Amino acid sequence: MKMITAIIKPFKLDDVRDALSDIGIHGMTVTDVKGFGRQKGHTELYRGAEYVVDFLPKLKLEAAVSSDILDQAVEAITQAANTGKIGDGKIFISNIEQTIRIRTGETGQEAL
Amino acid sequence: MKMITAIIKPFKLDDVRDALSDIGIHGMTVTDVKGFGRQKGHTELYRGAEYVVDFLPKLKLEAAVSSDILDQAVEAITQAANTGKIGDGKIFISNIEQTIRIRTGETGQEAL
Amino acid sequence: MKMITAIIKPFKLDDVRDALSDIGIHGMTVTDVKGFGRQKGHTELYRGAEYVVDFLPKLKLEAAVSSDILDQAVEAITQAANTGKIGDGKIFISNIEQTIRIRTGETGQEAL
Amino acid sequence: MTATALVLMMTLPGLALFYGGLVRSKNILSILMQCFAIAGIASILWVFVGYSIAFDEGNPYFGGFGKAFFNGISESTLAGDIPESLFAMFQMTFAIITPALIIGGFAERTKFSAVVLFSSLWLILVYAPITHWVWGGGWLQQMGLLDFAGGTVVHITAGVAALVAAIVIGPRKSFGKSSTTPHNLTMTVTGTGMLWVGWFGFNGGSALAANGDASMAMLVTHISAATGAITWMSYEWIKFGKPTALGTVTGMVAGLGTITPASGFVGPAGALVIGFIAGIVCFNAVTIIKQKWKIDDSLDVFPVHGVGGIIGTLMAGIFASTELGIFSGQGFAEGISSISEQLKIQTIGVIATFVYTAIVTYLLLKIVGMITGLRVDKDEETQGLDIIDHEERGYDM
Amino acid sequence: MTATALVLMMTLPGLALFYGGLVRSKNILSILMQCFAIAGIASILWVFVGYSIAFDEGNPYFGGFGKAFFNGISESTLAGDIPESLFAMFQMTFAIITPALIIGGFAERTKFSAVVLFSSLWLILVYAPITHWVWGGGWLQQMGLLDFAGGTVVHITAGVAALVAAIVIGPRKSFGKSSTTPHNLTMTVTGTGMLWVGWFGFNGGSALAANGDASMAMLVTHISAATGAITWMSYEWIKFGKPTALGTVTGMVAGLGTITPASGFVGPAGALVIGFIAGIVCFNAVTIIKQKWKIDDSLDVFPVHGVGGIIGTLMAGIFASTELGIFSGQGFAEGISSISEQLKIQTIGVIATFVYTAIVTYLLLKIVGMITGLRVDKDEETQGLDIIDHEERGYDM
Amino acid sequence: MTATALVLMMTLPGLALFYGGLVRSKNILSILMQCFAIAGIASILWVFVGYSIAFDEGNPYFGGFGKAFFNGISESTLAGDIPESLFAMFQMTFAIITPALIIGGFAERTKFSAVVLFSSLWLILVYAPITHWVWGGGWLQQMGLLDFAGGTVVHITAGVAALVAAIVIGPRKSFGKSSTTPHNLTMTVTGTGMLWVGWFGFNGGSALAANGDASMAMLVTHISAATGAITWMSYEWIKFGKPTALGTVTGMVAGLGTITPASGFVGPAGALVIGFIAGIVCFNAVTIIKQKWKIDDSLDVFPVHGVGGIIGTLMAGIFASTELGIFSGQGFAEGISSISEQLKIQTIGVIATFVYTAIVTYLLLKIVGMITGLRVDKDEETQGLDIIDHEERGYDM
Ligand SMILES: Nc1ncnc2c1ncn2[C@@H]1O[C@H](COP(=O)(O)OP(=O)(O)O)[C@@H](O)[C@H]1O
Ligand SMILES: Nc1ncnc2c1ncn2[C@@H]1O[C@H](COP(=O)(O)OP(=O)(O)O)[C@@H](O)[C@H]1O
Ligand SMILES: Nc1ncnc2c1ncn2[C@@H]1O[C@H](COP(=O)(O)OP(=O)(O)O)[C@@H](O)[C@H]1O
Repeated sequence: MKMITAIIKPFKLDDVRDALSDIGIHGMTVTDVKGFGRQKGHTELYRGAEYVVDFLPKLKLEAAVSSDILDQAVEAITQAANTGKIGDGKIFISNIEQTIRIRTGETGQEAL
Repeated sequence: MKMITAIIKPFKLDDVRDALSDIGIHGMTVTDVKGFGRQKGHTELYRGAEYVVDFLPKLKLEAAVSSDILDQAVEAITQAANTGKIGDGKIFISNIEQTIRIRTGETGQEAL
Repeated sequence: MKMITAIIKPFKLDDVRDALSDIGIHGMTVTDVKGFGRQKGHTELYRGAEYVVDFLPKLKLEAAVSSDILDQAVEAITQAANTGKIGDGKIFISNIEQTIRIRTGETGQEAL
Repeated sequence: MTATALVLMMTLPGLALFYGGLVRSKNILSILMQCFAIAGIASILWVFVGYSIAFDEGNPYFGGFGKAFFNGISESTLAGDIPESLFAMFQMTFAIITPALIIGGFAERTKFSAVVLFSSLWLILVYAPITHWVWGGGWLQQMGLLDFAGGTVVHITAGVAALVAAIVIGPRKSFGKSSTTPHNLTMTVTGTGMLWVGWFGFNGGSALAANGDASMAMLVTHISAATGAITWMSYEWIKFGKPTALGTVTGMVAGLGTITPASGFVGPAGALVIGFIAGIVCFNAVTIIKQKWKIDDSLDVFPVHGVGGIIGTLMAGIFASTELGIFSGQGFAEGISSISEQLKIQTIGVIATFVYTAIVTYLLLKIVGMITGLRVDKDEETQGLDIIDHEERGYDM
Repeated sequence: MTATALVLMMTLPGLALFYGGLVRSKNILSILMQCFAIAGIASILWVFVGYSIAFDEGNPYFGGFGKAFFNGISESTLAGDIPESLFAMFQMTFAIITPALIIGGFAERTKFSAVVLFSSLWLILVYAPITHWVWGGGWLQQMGLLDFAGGTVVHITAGVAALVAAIVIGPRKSFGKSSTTPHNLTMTVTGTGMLWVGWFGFNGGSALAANGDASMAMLVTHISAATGAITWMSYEWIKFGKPTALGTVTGMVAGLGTITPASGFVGPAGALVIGFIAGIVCFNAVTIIKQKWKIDDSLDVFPVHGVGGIIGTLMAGIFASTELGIFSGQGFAEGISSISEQLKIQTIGVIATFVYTAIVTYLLLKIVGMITGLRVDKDEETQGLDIIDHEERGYDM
Repeated sequence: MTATALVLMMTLPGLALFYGGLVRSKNILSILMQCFAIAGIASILWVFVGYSIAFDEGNPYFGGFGKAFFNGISESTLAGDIPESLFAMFQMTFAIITPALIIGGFAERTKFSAVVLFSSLWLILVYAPITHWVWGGGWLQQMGLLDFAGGTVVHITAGVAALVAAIVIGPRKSFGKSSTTPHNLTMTVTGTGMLWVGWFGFNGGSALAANGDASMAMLVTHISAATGAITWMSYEWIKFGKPTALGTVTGMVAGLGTITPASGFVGPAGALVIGFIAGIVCFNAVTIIKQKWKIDDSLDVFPVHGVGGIIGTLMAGIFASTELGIFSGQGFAEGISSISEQLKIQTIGVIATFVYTAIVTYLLLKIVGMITGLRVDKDEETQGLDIIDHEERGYDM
C-alpha cells in the first residue's frame, strides 16, 4: 500500500476529490498547511506597507491507496490540481506497511 | 522505529492518550484534519437548506514508537478509539529511518 | 529522497527557515500541531483554577530533500531550533519513493 | 438622536455581523465590505437626491428635487418637533439598512462592482419613491396605509428585491450539494444581539419623540422579538429534536421585522400574537423557498424580511383596532373605522410595493448585468470573493 | 429609554460574549443560546406574571397577579415621571440579565432543557418576589434597605443561585485536571467592554430620569469599574508577575457589580474605595472557591457577582453617609440617621436574599433534575454541548 | 448622557477591536489589555488631577489643582446647562480615548509596563494642559481657536505622540520584510462600525445639549465619514484595481477624525468636501510615512489621526465661514470676521499643539525608557506580547 501526500492549492480540493472519486478512491484526509516554495519573493503592498510574501495557504491531502492504482491516482491528482501556474504543488509517494480500520479491526486492503 | 498515524474521532483523544500512556508511550503529535470517507452521503437539513455532508472533523495522531511495542500500541489505539460506528477512523503504519531529539541531539530509541 | 519531519517550537520557524535556506532548501510545508511530550506535567493556575498543562502548540515542518544533503539539513534544523530547554522537539526521517511537481509533471530530484 | 445612533448600529456592525457570520469564511469580507460601501454610498446619495425624492412635496408618486443636496436644511429648521437635520439623518439610516438587507439574497457569488452599482440605482429608483408613497405624503399615505417603521418601505422592498436578485443571479455553485454552513455563528449571534438593541431605535425612534408612544413601540417590539425567537426555537425543537442557535436568532429577526410596521399601533398582547405568527410563518417560508422552490436566497432575506413585512403590514390593520379587548391597539388611520377597511388599504400597500419593487429590481439587474456582469466565474466563486474582489483574507490567525 | 436599550445590550450581546469567550469552543453556542433563550422566555414570563408579582401592590412578600399580562399598562399610564410601559420594560431587562448571569455557574455541562426550565421557574419564584421585597414596596423596602440598581435583587440572587447550582450539578469532567482555558479572550474582552457601556444604563437608568442624580450614578459606576480593573490587574502583577487581560476585565466587572447597589447613594471618592475593595475581595474569593473549596462555579459568578453584591450592599450603608468628608454620599434611607442603623438593615437584606435564594434554588434544581435531568453524560460533555444540544458548531473556518 | 456612553463605547470595545484586528494574533491581547488598562488608569488620574489641570481656572497654560479629586462636584453643580458630574465624565471619556489612540503607533513591540507608565505621564503632562489651552479657558481658546470636538486636543496630540513614539522605539522586527497583515479583519471592521456609531456621541455630544446644533454636528460627522470611506475605497480601486475592506474603514476613520474639529461649525456640503480631502490626503500620508520615510507607525495613527486632525482644524477655519454659498458653515469664533484671520489662529493652534506634544512625548519616552525599558527583546517579539507580557493567548479554538 502507498500513501499519496499531495500539496495543492486550496480551491482545487473539490476538483481533486471528484477526480479521485472517479477512479474509486473515496477515503482521504485533508489538512490546512502553510506552503513555502518558489511561489513567493514578490513584494506586496498593503495599507502602504511593503512586504515579501513568504508563505501561502495550501492544503495537504493524504490518501492511502493500494499499489496497483497508484499511478492512476497520481495521474488524476496531477490533472485535477493543475492550473499551470507556479505554486500548484507537489505529490509525494511513500510506503505504508500496514493499515488498520479502527471500527472493525480489518487490516490491509480491506481497511481502505 | 515505526510511525503510527491514526485518524480518530476528536472526542476520543483523551481516551486514546490515556491508553497509550498506560503502555508507556507519552510522546505524540496531534493535528486537526478534515476526513473524507464512507461516513457521509447522508443529506442534512440546515435552516431549510439541504446538503450532503462531505467532510467531517477528525484528529490525526502521530506517534513514533519503537518497533517492539508497535503491536501493543496499535491494539491500544484500536480499542480506545472504537465506538463501533462508521467513521471511527484508520491507523497507518510506516517506517522511520531515523529520529533526532533537537534539544540534545540524541538519535534513535533514545530520542523518543 | 527523504522526508524530514521536524516538530519545533513555533517561534523558531523563521530561524529554521533561514538555516534551511542557507543550505539551498527552499521548499517546505508547515502545519500547526499540538504536541504532547515530556514538556508538561507542571500545574498552572489561571483565574483561580489549577490545571495540568497537557499539550502545547508546536509547528510541524516537512521538507522533502535529496538524500545527499539530508545530514546537512538535519544539522541545520537541530541547531536553529535549539533553545536547550525541554520541548524543543524532534526530527523524524522517512523515505519517499517518488515526488511529482504538479505544474510540470516533473518527477524525482527535479520536482523538489 | 440616540435612535439614529442605534439604527446606524443595526447596519454597522449589527447587520454586517449577522450576515457575515452566515457565509463561509472566504466571503466574510465581501459581506462586511458591501455593508460599509452601501452605508457610505447610500449616505451620499441620500444627501444628493434621495431625501429630496422621498420627502420633497412633489406629486403623490415622486418627491422631486427641491431638497437635493439637503437644500434648506440648517441647524434651526424643524420637521415636526425635531430638527430637520435630525429627521433627515434618521431617515438616512433607514436608507442605509434597506439596500444592505438585500445583499443577503445574492451573497457569496456577486461581483462587488455589480453590488455597488445595483444598490445605488435601487436606492434612488425603488427605495426613495416608495418612501415617498408611504411616508413622504404620497398616495399610500394619503390613502391611510399604516406603516409605522417600515414594513413596506424597508422590509417588503428589501425582501422582494432579494428574492428577485436570487432568481436572476442564480444559486451558488454548491447550493443543495455541499455544505454552506455558517463560518462563524458567534458572529451571527452577536450581530443579532445588536440588531435587537438597535431595533429599539428603529421602531422607538419612529415615534419621533421620547414619550409614551415611543416607549410603547419599544415594548411591543421587544415582546414580538422575544416571542418570535421562542416560537421558532420551540418549533425546531418539536420538529427536529434540537433547537438551534441560528433558528432562535432568525426567529427573533422575524419577530422584529414583522412587528415593525405595526409597532406604533398595537399593544403588548397584539405583539405576542404577531411575534408568534412571525415565527411560524417565516419558518415555513424559509423551508418552502429553499427546499421546494430551490431558490438560493442565501441568507433568507425574503422569507424573513419580505414575508415578515407582508404579514406585519396586514396584521397592523387588524391589531390597531381598539375593539379587540386585551389585544386592542391604538386605532386606525384617520377616517378609517373598521378592520376590513383598514385591511383593504394595507393589502393595496403590500401589493403595490411588491409589484413595483419586483419589476424595477428585475430591470435594474438586467441593466447592471450588461454593464458590469453580475457573477464572478466558477473558479473565483470557489476561491471566494474576499481574495477575488478585495485581495484580502478575513482571518490570518 | 436609552438606558433600556443599554441594559438589553448588557445581556445581548455583552454578557453573552463575556461568558461565551470563557468557555471552550465546543460549548460556545450553548452559552449564546442560553442567553438568547432566557432573554426570550424571561421577557414573555415578565409580561405574563413576573412584572405583576414584582410590582403589583399585594402584600410585603408577594405582589400578586393584578398586573398580569401587563394589564392596565397603556401608552399614557405613568410610573412616577416616566411612562409605565417604559418602567415595565426597563425592569424587564433586569429580569433578563439576572437568570442569564446564573448560567455561568453551571456552564459546559448542563442540559439545555434543564437550563430553560430552571431559569423560568427561578425567575418567577426567586427573582420576582425578591424584586417585590426590595423595589416593589415589599418588606425590605419598607425597612429602608438601600439597593439602588440591584446589588441584592440582581447580583446576590444570581451569585448565590450560581453557587448552589455549581454544587448541586457538580464540577466539569476536566475541572482541576486538564485545561479549561477560555477559547476566545478577545470575545470576552469585547463583551466586557459592552458590559461597561451598558452598565451606565443599568445604574444611570435606575435614577429613572436624566438628571444630576443619574449622571452622578454613572460617574461613580465608572470610577468603581476603573478602580476595580486596575486593582485586580495590579494585584496579579504583584502576586504572579504578569497582569492578565482576563484578570483586568474580571476586576472591572467586580467593580461594576459592587457599586451597583450603592451607585445612587455614594460620591466619587466612595466609589474609589468601593472599586478598590471589590478588586481585592473578589480576587481572593475566586481563588478560595475554586482552589480551596473545589467548587466549579465555572465562570466565577458567585465570587464576582455574589460577593460583589454583598460587599456593595453593605458598603452602600456606609458610604451613603453624609458625614464622611470627601468620602460622603447622599444620605441614608428616610428615617435612618446612623451608619450602624443603616448597616443593620443592609445586613438583614443581604442575609434574607442569600438564604431565600439558596433554599429555593436548591429545591428548584432538585425538581428540574427529576423532570429533565441536569447533566449531559460524560461522552456528550467531551463532545460539547453545541453538537449535543443544538447540532451546530460555533466556528467552521 | 448617551453621548458619554457612546464615547466610552468608542474606546471599549470600538477602538480596542479596530486596533486589535490589525495586529497579528500573538499580540491581540496586548492591544485589548492596553486599551482597558488605559481606560482604567486614565479614569482614575482624571479624577485625581487631570480634570483639574484641564478645567480649573488657573492661568492660560495650566488649570491648577483646585478641582483635584473632583473637589466641588456634587449631583447638583452645573457646568453650563448640564450637571458638572456629567461634563467631567464626558471629558473623562475623551481623556481615555486619546492615550488609547497612541498605542497604535508602537504596537506589537512595546513593554506593557512602559505603556502604562508612558500613558499616565502623557495624560497629565500633554493631554491635560493642551485641553486647558483649547477648552479650559486657556490661551488658544482666548485667541479664538475653533476646535469643536478635539481636532487639536485629541487627534493631533495622539497622532504626533504616536509618530514620535514610532521613531523613538523603532520599527517591528519584520517591518518591511515579512507580512504583518491583520490577523482578523472582521474584528477591525466591527470595531470601526462601533467607532462610527460612537463618534456621534463624540461630536454630537460636544454640543453639550440635545438640540439642532447637536444633530447638525451628527449629520456632518456622518457625511464626512461616508465620504472619507468612499473616497479612499475609490482611490484604491482606481490605483490598485481592488478596493479593500481595510482601506474603506480607514477612509471612514480619516473622515471622522478630520471632521471632528469642524463638526460644530460647518454644514453638510462643507462636510462632503472635508471627507473627500480627508480620504485623499490621509491615503497618501499613509503611503509616504510607511514607504518613503520607513517609519513603522504600525497602525497608522499619525497619517490618519494626526494628519486628519491637522487638515480638519485648518478646514474648520475655512468652512465655518457663512459666505461660501452652499458650502457655508455657522460662523467664526467671536470677534473674528475673515477666513484668513481665523485660519491664522487655526494654524497657530496646530503648530503649538504639534510642537508641544512632540517635545514632551520625546522626553517622556526617554524617561520611561530609562525606568522600564521600552521594547521587549527580539525573541520575545517573535513569541508575541500576549505570552510575554500577559501569559495568555487570545484564541484557543
Ligand atoms: N521540498 C519540499 N518539501 C515539502 N513541501 C514542499 C517542498 N517544495 C514545495 N513544497 C510545497 O509545495 C508548494 C508549492 O511549491 P512551489 O515551489 O511554490 O511551486 P511548484 O509546485 O509550482 O514548484 C509549496 O507551497 C510547499 O507547500
Ligand atoms: N484511504 C484513506 N486515506 C487516508 N485517510 C483515510 C482513507 N480512508 C479513510 N480515511 C480517513 O479515515 C476517516 C474515517 O473513514 P470512514 O471511511 O469514514 O470510516 P471507517 O473508518 O469506519 O471506515 C475518514 O474521515 C478519513 O479521514
Ligand atoms: N514519540 C513521538 N511521536 C511523535 N511526536 C512526538 C513524540 N515525542 C515527542 N513528540 C513531539 O515532540 C514535542 C517535544 O517533545 P518533548 O518530549 O516535550 O520534549 P523534547 O523534544 O525536549 O524531548 C512534543 O510536544 C510532540 O509534539
